[in-house]
Amino acid sequence: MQVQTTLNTQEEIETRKKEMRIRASKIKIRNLSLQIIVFIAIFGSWEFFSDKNIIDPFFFSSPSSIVKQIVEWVIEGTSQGPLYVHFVVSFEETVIAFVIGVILGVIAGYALGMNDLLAVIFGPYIQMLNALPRVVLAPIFIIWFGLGMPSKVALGVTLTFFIVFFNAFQGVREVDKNLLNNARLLGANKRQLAQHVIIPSALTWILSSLHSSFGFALVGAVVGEFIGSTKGLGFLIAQAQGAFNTTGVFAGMVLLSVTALAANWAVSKLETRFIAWRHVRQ
Amino acid sequence: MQVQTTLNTQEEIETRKKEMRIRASKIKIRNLSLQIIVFIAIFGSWEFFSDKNIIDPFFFSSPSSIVKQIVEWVIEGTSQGPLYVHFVVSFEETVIAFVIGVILGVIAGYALGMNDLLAVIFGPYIQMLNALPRVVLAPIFIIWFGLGMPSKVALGVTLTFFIVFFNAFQGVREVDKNLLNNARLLGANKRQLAQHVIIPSALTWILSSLHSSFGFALVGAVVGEFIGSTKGLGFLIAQAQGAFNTTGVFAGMVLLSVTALAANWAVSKLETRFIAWRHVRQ
Amino acid sequence: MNQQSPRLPDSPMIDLQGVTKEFLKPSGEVHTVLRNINLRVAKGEFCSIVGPTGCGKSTTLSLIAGFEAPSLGKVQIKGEKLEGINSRASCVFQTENAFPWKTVIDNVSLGLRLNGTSKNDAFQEARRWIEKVGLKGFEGHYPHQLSGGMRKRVALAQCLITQPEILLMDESFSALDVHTRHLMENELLKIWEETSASVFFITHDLEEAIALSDRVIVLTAGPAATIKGDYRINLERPRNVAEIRFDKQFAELHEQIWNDLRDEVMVSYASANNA
Amino acid sequence: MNQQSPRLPDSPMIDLQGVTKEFLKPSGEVHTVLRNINLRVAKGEFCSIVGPTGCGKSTTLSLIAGFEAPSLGKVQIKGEKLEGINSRASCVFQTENAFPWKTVIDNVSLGLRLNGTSKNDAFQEARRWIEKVGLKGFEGHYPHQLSGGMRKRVALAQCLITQPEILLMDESFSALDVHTRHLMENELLKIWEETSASVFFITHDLEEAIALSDRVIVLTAGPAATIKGDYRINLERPRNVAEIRFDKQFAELHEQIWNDLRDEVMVSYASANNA
Amino acid sequence: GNADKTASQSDSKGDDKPAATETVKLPKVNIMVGGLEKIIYLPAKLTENLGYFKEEGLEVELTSQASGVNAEQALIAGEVQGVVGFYDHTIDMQAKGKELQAVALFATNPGARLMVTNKAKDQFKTLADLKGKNIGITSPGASSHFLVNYLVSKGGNSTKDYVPLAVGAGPTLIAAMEQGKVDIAWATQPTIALLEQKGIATSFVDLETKEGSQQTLGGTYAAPSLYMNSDYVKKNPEVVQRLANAFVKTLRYMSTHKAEEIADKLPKEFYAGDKELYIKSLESSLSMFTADGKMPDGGPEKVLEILQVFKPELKDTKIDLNKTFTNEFVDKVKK
Ligand SMILES: Nc1ncnc2c1ncn2[C@@H]1O[C@H](COP(=O)(O)OP(=O)(O)OP(=O)(O)O)[C@@H](O)[C@H]1O
Ligand SMILES: Nc1ncnc2c1ncn2[C@@H]1O[C@H](COP(=O)(O)OP(=O)(O)OP(=O)(O)O)[C@@H](O)[C@H]1O
Ligand SMILES: O=C([O-])O
Ligand SMILES: [Mg+2]
Ligand SMILES: [Mg+2]
Repeated sequence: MQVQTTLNTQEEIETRKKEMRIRASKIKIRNLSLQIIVFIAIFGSWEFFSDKNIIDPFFFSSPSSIVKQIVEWVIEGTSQGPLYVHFVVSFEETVIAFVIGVILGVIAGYALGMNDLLAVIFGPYIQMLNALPRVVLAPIFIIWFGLGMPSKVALGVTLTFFIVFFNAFQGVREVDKNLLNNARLLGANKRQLAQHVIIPSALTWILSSLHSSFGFALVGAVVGEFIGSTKGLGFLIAQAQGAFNTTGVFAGMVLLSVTALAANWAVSKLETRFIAWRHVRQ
Repeated sequence: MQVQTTLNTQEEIETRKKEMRIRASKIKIRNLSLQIIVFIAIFGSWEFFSDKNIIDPFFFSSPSSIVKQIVEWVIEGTSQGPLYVHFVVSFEETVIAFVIGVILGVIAGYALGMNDLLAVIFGPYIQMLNALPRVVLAPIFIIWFGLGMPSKVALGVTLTFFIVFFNAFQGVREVDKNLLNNARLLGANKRQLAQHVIIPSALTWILSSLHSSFGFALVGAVVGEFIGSTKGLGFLIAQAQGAFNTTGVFAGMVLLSVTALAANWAVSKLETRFIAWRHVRQ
Repeated sequence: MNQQSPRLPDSPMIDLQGVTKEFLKPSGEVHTVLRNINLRVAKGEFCSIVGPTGCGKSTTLSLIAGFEAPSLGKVQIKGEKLEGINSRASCVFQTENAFPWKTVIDNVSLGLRLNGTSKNDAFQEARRWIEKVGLKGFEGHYPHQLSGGMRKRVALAQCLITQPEILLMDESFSALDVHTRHLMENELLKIWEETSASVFFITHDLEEAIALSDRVIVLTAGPAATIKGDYRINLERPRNVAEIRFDKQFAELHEQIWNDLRDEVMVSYASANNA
Repeated sequence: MNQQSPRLPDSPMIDLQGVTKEFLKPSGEVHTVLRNINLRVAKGEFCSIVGPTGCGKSTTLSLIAGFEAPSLGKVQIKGEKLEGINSRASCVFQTENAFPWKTVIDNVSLGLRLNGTSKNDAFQEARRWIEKVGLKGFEGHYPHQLSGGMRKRVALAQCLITQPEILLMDESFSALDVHTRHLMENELLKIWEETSASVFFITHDLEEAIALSDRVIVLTAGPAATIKGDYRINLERPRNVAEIRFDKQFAELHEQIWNDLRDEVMVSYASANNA
Repeated sequence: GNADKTASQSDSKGDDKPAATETVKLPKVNIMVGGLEKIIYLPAKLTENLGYFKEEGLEVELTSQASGVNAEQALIAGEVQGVVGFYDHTIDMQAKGKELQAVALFATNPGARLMVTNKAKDQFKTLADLKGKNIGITSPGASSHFLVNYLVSKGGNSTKDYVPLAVGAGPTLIAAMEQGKVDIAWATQPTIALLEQKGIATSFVDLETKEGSQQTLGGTYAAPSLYMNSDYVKKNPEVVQRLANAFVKTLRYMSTHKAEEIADKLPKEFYAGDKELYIKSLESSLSMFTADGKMPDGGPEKVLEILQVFKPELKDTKIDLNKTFTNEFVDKVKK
């Protein structure tokens, strides 16, 4: 006989579900309206101050002209081809940098987190490398990786890697000793231990680092484009900055921000999927 | 009657302690010698390849000339005054940026971690800001904060803040619900809850973020010096880079790395102090 | 057999009115844990609750503590509707409730420190309690340096030191050996008599429930558990928990309640039996 | 009274030789938990260990499991010195051992999956075990959606499904109500008889120890606990744990061992008594 | 040089006293330099090291700024009072509604060459051969970009007919050429000297020497200069005059001294460990510097013409070139 875990009729379940849905949508509406209010407050006052010349539009542009600039880019394209090309280039660089940085960061974090000896020997070098200004390294990357995509990717990787590394490292260290022991007793080899215990347990740490590291991958790609390129959002921004076109600079930044938001949304989805067991709790 | 928790004689305790000390020092010696070997392997092969012109010293310099450069700076000073002045300037900017970034990051992480509404409303803005390339923002910082120290500090803060924020946010979210409930029942108000439960529990997260964020604060200060300065390690590096003096660039980087290592050592001390309860376990 | 407890004076300390508690199952279905629970605990009453594992005892406790809100019905404390955390209660959790980053003495003194007691006074009082629960000499240890039973005793001291109006205890003694358990039980009764707190005591040990309580509540097997029986225990006080088990009246009560309980346990494990 | 157990055949399954275990106290002093423990458990033997809370039972278990190394002496498994994790053992921990990120069925089937069993087979076998421990219908739940007792049963199934040569159990049944406990105990005995595993069973319930075991070991009160008594339980098998308690021989053994144990518990709580 | 130095010092003592009595203390002047160590901007540091600012009773702080385009923002924001950078920015900014004014011109050409790798040398005979090539520039929007555009269009092609590749300057450029990523690129000193020394590339278009740029551009290209906010110039003629005095003195010094002597006055960091190479590059650059700091006739027009190739929007805006520079101060410098 199966234990019946619910005694509710179908009808009751439906009513209850409906109630829950209504409550959830009420919260959504409240949040959305607050978000809109804050949005209007921020961008409205920006527009207002800029319009009244209280802040110098030369430095700060204004939301309306930024929108106009973006629309123009979208419709007429930029001097170096249509907007989407720049977007695709930057996005591609960012995603590749992000993926490589995350993979390397997780692997290094895992290795050093699990092995004290490795941590003692290589930890200091990672610390040292993390303190190097990437902008200064950019020329070196260009020397090593050439002018194309690889140098931008390398720059993105150097920013992403460290953030992921430090979190993965700590995440691995934080794994419950009891659970590790239990898995070992149950016969887990090293790979299985990683797969079943360490990675799932460190996942909160790793996923948390993804929130900031995607932004940094984007920064890396853009800074790389800044220093040498013919395409990409960084190129657009650099060109606008070179021409003292603040509006263009901000328009580029807005495109970057939107990309970051989209990526963050994706990371959140990942989170809900991979650490479902945490979310059920609430 | 007090429960006697040890039945060992003083002598036995001493022997045992001595044994433990010997074991500990053996491990230390092993680690140190491995560290030295790896160090020699890395820098020795660099020197060797550079010496034999297998890698172009124009691009890659060599450890010996870097050391020479540093020694020269130390003994003769730089054209803009003695080396320690540059060091002090950069270090000061970094530390101030770090402290401000950490404080703001922890406060924002705490606030948004505790309050879903705040997280929903302001989370996206933080994500967006994190994706902006700081190098591009530099002119705005100069407008807001001037050419002096504040603009470098601001740049450092914008890098530090995000890393600390995301970790503090997640750390706060990860606090054991049971412990929170227990403290509430025991009569903790909001401040006490933070002090006794949330901060101690999130401390592993926050401290972990400090490892990478100090490096980023240093990067921020140096990039700020790049954008306009008369002193600091960033100035030295920029000058060397402008003069195509690779050795000078590397020498500046070495000084940065050493600073980062020292800071990391300090963070580790903090860790041992503040999360002593974890270390006892091992 | 339902033995209705006599109507209590107005505004009982704890009052559950038509409480139902549901959880969303992973599959999306609604899982009803408690259904239509009506329960009043008077001021100063010692009330135990027994029932098969997983029937909903801890869930009931979390409703009274205010950790969760009922899906239907309401929880009143001293006549007021409970919103959020129940500030009159203290709780010994079924799982750990010592703060891992605090030493034993910091853990035990926490309640007093939070109420503004000076560190000196709080520590002095805490030392008294640490001694009471038999942990003298372990003041400076962190929880993970203690054995399971010792941690439970820390939790007890931490909870009792604040002398709350409502004491919630979830299997507080099940990790202890018989002797320590009897010591602790007697200690608990002494404290309870001194402070006249209302105690809501969860246990899976019926003997313990009878030995300690004024009332024993039996829950039906889950899902959708409800109150099956409500027994008044009129054994004389003060009691010695080690000896009272040999009392004749005790044996009668035990048999009576056990009949009730056994049926539920049986229902609950029909599947395990069949396997 | 020390009743020496007869010499066991060569290479016992578990062999502790002059084992001492120390921890560094926060104050820097050395805290001796176990001192000079000599203990052999034969293949297929069911050995229980009892003693006052905090005396060092769980510590002994972690030495056998290989989680920690002894400070002095050595641990041999099947005649080989144990280094690192004991690959022949499975363990039900005193604290939780279910993986919070795995559902009940994933948790239970883990041991088989790790040994390379196909998902289908592992799940089928896991379902059998889930039913055995009375959790049918909860396959898709995560541990935090279960009650304390239910989690314990997941741990049991997770551990037993691998049919280990050595079974380590730390207060595995103390969170369960009497009835469920008896069901589980009988189940355990059945499995044990089928597989002839060596069982090292920690409990604070002397009755349970006697009802289940071939041998009961009594530890002295800590610190520096050592073996005080080693009793052979020659009750007939197969046993029914619920009924055996009424056996005359059982009562005698109980009294005999209890005399030993009580003294230790008394020593351990001298301070609590005095308070 | 030694005698000269003492002479000018005694000179300054005479000058200083009346200045101190005439005006109350002069405000401090912050000048941002787009790379103190760059040869084209070397008059800035040289003036400081020669002590000419002090002689004029000025307190000047030189801020170095490596990443190119931020100097104007700092100037407009009032964080600095002057910028040592390319003159063309003043025209650009006027189109943006900000009035900047060059008060002293350091050189009449950009001090750069289009370098071609020895391997690809044969492909480049005339400017028309730039069609369809990847051409290295320092960064998009930089002066190198304008000028390459101009050169391409001068060769009869449109600016869309080539691919500008931002390769920076110095090591990155050298590596890019060495690795064959780019065959032809814009270079300044000492990169030019390095490329030649390493045998990687040779000069294709010379915009470094007076003759070379005259030939290629058909005129001068007013480039490195000191420019300031027009407002500031109006309000602080005294300060600007003294700055002009100091810089013109330096330019005169440069026209009358050998490269080695000039190098000796510069911080050792500038030579990057190879003083000989530095002196060599300096020698080849010296001819581009003016001796009087004056904007030559037709200079601004030429710059505007070149800018318009790259920025068609400048054709639509009316630019008043006379507001973008002034010779008023350099004219007043005592002989
Ligand atoms: N968050 C949750 N989501 C879904 N179901 C839950 C959740 N929490 C508890 N349950 C279910 O509620 C039921 C009752 O749990 P509860 O912990 O109250 O039992 P209990 O009576 O305390 O049992 P025990 O004696 O084993 O501690 C269980 O069937 C459990 O699966
Ligand atoms: N990491 C540690 N550091 C210091 N002391 C420890 C540590 N772990 C355990 N101890 C001490 O060892 C002693 C024995 O602990 P153990 O957990 O073995 O007891 P136990 O017999 O299992 O008790 P219980 O019945 O309560 O579970 C305790 O006094 C405890 O304080
Ligand atoms: O390192 C950055 O320039 O962001
Ligand atoms: Mg429970
Ligand atoms: Mg234990």
